[in-house]
Amino acid sequence: MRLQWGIDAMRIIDCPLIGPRPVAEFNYGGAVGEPPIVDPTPDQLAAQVFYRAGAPGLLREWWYHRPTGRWFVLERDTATDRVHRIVTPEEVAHAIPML
Amino acid sequence: MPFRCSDVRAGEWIDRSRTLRFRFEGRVYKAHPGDTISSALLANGVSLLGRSFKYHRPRGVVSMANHDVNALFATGTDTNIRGDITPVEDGMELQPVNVRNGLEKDRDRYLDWFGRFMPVGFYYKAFHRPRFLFPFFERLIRQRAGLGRVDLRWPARRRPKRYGHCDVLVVGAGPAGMTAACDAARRGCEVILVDENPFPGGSLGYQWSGNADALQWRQRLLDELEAHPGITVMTSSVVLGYYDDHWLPVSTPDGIVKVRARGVVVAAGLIEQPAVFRNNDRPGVMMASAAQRLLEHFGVLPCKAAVVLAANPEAYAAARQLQASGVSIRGIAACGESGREGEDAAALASGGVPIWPATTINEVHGTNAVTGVSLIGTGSEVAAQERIDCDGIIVSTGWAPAAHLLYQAGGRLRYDDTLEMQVPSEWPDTVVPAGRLNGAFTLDQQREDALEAVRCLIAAMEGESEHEARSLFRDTVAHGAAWPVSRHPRGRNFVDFDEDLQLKDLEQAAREGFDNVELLKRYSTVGMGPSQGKHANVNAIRILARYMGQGMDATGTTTARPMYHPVRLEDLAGRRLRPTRLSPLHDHHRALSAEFMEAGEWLRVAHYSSQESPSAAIADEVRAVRRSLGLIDVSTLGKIEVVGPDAARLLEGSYTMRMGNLKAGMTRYGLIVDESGVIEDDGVVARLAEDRFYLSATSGHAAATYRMLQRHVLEWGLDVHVINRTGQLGAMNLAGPESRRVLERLVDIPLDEDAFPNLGARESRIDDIPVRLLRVGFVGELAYEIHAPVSAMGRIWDALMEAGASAGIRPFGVEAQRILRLEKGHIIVGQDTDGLTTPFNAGMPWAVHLKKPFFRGRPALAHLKGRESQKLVAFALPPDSPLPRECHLIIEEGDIAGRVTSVANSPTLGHPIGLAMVESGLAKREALLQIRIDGGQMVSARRMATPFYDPEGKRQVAGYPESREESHQ
Amino acid sequence: MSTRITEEHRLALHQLVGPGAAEALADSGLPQPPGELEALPHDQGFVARTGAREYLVAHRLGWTPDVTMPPWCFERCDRLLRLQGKTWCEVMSELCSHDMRRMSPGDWFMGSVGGVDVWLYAMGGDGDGGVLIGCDPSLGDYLRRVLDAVIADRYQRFN
Amino acid sequence: MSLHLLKLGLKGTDDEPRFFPQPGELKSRYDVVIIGGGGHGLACAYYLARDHGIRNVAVLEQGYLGGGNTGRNTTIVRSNYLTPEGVRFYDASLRLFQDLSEDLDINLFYSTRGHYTLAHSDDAMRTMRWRAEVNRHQGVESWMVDRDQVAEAVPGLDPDCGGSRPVMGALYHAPGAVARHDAVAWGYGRAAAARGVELHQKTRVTGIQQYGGRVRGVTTDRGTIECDSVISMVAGSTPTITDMVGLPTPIEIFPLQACVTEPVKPFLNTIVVSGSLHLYLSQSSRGELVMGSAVDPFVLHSTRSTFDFVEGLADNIVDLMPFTARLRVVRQWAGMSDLTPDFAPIMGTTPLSGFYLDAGWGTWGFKATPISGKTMAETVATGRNHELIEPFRYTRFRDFELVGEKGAASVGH
Repeated sequence: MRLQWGIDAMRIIDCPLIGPRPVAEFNYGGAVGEPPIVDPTPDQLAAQVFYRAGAPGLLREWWYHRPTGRWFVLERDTATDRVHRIVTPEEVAHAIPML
Repeated sequence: MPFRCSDVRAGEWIDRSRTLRFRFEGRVYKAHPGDTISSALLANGVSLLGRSFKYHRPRGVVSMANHDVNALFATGTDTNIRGDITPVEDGMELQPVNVRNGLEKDRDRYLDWFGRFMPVGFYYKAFHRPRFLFPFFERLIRQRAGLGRVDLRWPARRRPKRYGHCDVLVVGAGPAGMTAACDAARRGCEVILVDENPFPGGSLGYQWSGNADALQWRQRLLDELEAHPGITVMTSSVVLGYYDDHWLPVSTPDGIVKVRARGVVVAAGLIEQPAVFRNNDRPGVMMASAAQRLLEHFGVLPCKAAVVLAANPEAYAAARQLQASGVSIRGIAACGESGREGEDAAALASGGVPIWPATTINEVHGTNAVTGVSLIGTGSEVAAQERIDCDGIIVSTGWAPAAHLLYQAGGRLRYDDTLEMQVPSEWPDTVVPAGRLNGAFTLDQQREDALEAVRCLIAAMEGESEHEARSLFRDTVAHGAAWPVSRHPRGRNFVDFDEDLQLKDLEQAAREGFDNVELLKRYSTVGMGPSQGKHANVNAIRILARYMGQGMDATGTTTARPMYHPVRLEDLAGRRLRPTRLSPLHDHHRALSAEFMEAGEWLRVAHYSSQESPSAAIADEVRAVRRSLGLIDVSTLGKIEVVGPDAARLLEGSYTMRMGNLKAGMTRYGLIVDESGVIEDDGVVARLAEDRFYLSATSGHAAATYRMLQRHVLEWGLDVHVINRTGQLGAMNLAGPESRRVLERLVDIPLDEDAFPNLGARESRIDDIPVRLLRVGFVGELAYEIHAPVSAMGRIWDALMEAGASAGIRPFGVEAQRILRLEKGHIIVGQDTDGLTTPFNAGMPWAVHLKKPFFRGRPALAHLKGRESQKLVAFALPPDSPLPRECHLIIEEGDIAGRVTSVANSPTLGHPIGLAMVESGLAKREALLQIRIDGGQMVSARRMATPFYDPEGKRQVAGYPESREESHQ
Repeated sequence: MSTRITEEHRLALHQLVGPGAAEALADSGLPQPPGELEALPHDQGFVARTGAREYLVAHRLGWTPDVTMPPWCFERCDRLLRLQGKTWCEVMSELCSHDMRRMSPGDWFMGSVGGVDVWLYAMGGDGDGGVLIGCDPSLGDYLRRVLDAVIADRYQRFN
Repeated sequence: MSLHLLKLGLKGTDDEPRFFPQPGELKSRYDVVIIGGGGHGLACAYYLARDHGIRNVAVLEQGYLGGGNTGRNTTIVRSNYLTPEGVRFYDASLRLFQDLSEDLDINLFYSTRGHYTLAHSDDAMRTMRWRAEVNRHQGVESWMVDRDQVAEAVPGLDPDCGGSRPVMGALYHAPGAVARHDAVAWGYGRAAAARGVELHQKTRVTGIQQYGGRVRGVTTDRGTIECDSVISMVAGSTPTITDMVGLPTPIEIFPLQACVTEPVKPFLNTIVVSGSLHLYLSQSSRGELVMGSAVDPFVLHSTRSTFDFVEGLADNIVDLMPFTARLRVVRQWAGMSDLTPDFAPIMGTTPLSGFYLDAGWGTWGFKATPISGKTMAETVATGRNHELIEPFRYTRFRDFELVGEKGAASVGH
């Protein structure tokens, strides 16, 4: 069970428009996945749904800033906890097939 | 007070004009305001202040700076009180800790004689065989464990915390810290200066007492601190630790201040290190800085006659200082050369004080107090002949930097062979060392080092990357002994006073294979006591380094973890903040004497109490809804607007069923699953227009669903706006056969079946209030859900209650709703489903439209369809059957075959009904379900189809259903 | 004047979302803040730009946006609390990690106070400055109780 | 006073044997290489040697023995899990723990205290009852207790919890215990070394060699080793090792923090855990209150501490046990939890023959130390997953046959 923050934590995340904010104002959205394969094989499905790039390194992640209700995509080094780059949503957007 | 010297000291902390009275072990003593417990007792000649944790040896003041826990006390309302630093108060009732029958006659004092039977790690090697005896030994050891005693009746006194902000936080208000603070302020920075002592000044206040320049400089700094508006001084305050991004919580007398700084100057000074010799823990043996603090801060003489163990210039300065105050210096054993040729040494020698080169202490005599000492050549094994009588041993053989914060900020230390002390070797450019902990010892060195620290810090803070590199002002003489340890065949030469660890214990631990610094610490527990190794870690590393024949740096250091000093849980907790969300109808419910229950952050009505028992009240509420009319507040539901051209596309991708073909003015049940196909949330989707939808979600998952929808907008590049109106709108559900008759009179649109069919959605008005009406209900009766701005909910509730009075309208709560929905076989996400339940497990294949090319979780559901290992089934029990509870197990041939997820006595049907998640095999065989209830008794339940009540759902669409119809048995 | 909390009832709030929102404001003679998370005063209320095409409009009673769809306009019932007085920064320093001393009149800030997501609008004018706090209506009673408790404790501690 | 101490006292400690022999050079070949010198790694080495006679084994530890999560957890041993396979596995571990002090001839201070998991909501009460029923079905002593029984068993506890999230009841688990975590690693290490296993500290694995579809050896910062079998038992460092063999896993690493107070006279004789307050609580044999919580909310490969962890924990414990408010926190630290999607470990064989996995231990690794060692040893010796760990096989994610432990987690709070 993952802990939700106390009222404030120390780590600062600096995002466009909202500026530097304590990490406690954010919800962690997890790693940005590859665009889902519509009809995957069992291995592709397991990779898509379960497998993660677990090793330390640069990870592209979703972060949600609650007070302003905005999602950000950050590239963060999961060993040093430093944010290297703000990724624009367009870079992660992928079209979805519609009926 | 025999040990209080009469002449007033320059920077004294005590107020001699007033006298306090306090009691220690029942005896009354006098003291002055500003005295700490230790200084007051020593002033009265009481030097035995505590007993050690393991051997119960007599202990007194050794650091006078909270770097050890020899002097621990308890009062009626507190324990583990640190005597060195806690002010004594008038009328205080003090007792020692961890002793039985008083300090003098402690019944456990004999443990010291059995020391030889308790070598390092002894408790790993004993008491576990034979096994049946271990509980006896464990109780014996546990009784001895711990220091102070807690009182279960103590109330919690939470102290509010607050946030602080500054450009530069300076840790330590000694000469370097004060200089840094003033310089940073002069350069326009907002500065916070923190010091753990009640007054700023640091070593300037007790080490340079004979030096006129020092005292003058101190006064100038104090005046500038006072005058400069940009400097906030926090005294009696401790920086608990350095946390990511310059976050420094400071424990102050008025609660914790969490400071965000742009830059930090760590000028926390030094921790004096004890020397290791036989009986070095006797009351009366103390470090030179402790004697100087007693003298200059409290006007207390540490002893009458002292022998000094010296390995640095500070030793000789301290000796002169004590001599000038009337302490007779019987001699100085110079176990290190540094300072022996200095000016102080020369003055002492000319004054007749013998200085013995290459000499150290072999043994201290006396038990509850020092009576004498015998010396030994540092090289030779032969003890010096005569014993020198004295009542005090003053030790000045070395220092350790208080660089914990620097280490936590990523800085590192290395051993400096010149200074014989660890100094910072690297540090982040915005967390910089200054002063003695950076090796700057003379006053000039400390001033220059502080100014350099601020120059480089501010350059880094302003982002000037290539500023001139920092120059250092480290001293060029040794300030400690390389090996301040002297062996003795009969041991009792302590390295860690908290944990009662002798030299032989550490060498024995290394010999048994625990020969790296982390294993040595964990096996011997050196540095794991309440003072966290402040007086023990450096000597422990020296002993391990020598045993392993390697250098200090090669041996490494243990990690310096927060907290620098212990901090109370009630200070960490701070003000109690429990955000609680209230429905707009909260006061209405209170007026109806509702029983509330917590649902996440919300308070919801469980049921409205009446004369009978809760279960009877709930049953009445159920019957009212079935027979006439009920009204429930559902304002905690998630309420989300989805507007824009791609609105349908967003919902098509987010829900498992088709949403694009939903006609405007209609609603549809919506199910959301996660990527692995597990049910996450459900609710109602209403289409108000081609490009406008209005969704409801369960109160527990609404925020997560809202975030998910927003994320999909970005992920799929859609042109749509998603607005969370959960708290902005209230909602209530009018359910029961009379609902249409009553609502008709209040709204301005026709409610007949054609104009407003079941599952329809309309925008209308009640009085002048804009409302949305949805023909949906969880409870399976003719029902209308009314959504309106929270400001108007009270008026709508009153209007409905009034209009429905004649129809027997009755408010109902969550408990009744749970029974009503169960009678219709509707699931509750999170109760009938768990972390692995897919729509197929929950018996809802109809909700999964795999024909859709894409929706969240589709690939997983396509893979899982038809392969579910568990299924949700419905069951009923005869009216007289004992009622199972939720999560009682279904047993099949002795194995677990499922569990009851929902069960209740149905007032409508007159017998228990329920849902159960069972193995698919059992689900297929329409066999009886064997449920194991409390006490292991088995009951058999017969399988049923759902809904249990009104299977064809006639009542939900009946224009004016017969309201008086008796519920069928 | 001592630090105090007053309930603000004279302002009605509307949320304007979607394409043409800026034009709709202009048509109604309301200011349009140039940047996101900025606000402009408007007859004792304000117009705050909370998103690329999203505005929160606070104005005296009586303004109903004459807008055809889109942009979309939603009524807001935020609980509005005015925190004013000499020590309002110190009161907020117990509940919010943002350095309130950097709030100058007209500033707009969205953050967390006492564990609750709020928006703050720095009021200028009348002497002891202070800030208008807006939060979700369901959390209004909680936030009011917390602010009252902090003010009462501080009064007791420092007077 | 035990006989052994009498001997030590009279004869002195000079010829006390070393726990771990002096580390020699790395041999060029071992039958089995165990990566990770924590409790699991050392236990596996011990059982390989004792039960299967496989002694040509090297345990490679990048830091010091027991320095990872083994030395950082809150030392709780319990088997009150939700799924039958979880209960069987942890109960077998608990039974091994009960005899371990004798088996390894080291006092682990294994102390059976009883374990209360508090429920603060109807949902939580349901989950506790579910666990109690499944436990008792497997012969494990767990049952529901009501609010007053909790207040009576835990002196000083405030069932009203300061006015919100009151305690409604609890799952009582009689065999719940605590043990000295370091001693478990040292005991296993000594017993393994005594049977010929080599323990190499300060030895970091930098690569795993494979060709022909099987493991051939490992490269380290002290040289290369040839071997037939490699077992990865490195918890928080698992992804770094599985990346070396290109084995995808669902593991993500989250910091798990803990803290300890100054030692006081014993007042808490049971273990208290609360899901919704994220609080794990017991009093060590030294008198310190050892407190832990749930994992941090975002992925991070670090054992850094945060202040808001200790603030949140203090805020909750001061509500639950008001009198502890006066106690002072002395130290806080963190381990690195390797979490899986179904809160159950990943054990046994992998698609790469010769490469075995013992990972996914999240916040429940210490209590599994003995049984994980035993079952992994048998798995390596036989090449087939031991039946107790089959439900935790690597391939379960591809087959969508997740373990049901997650059922409790998402429902329980």
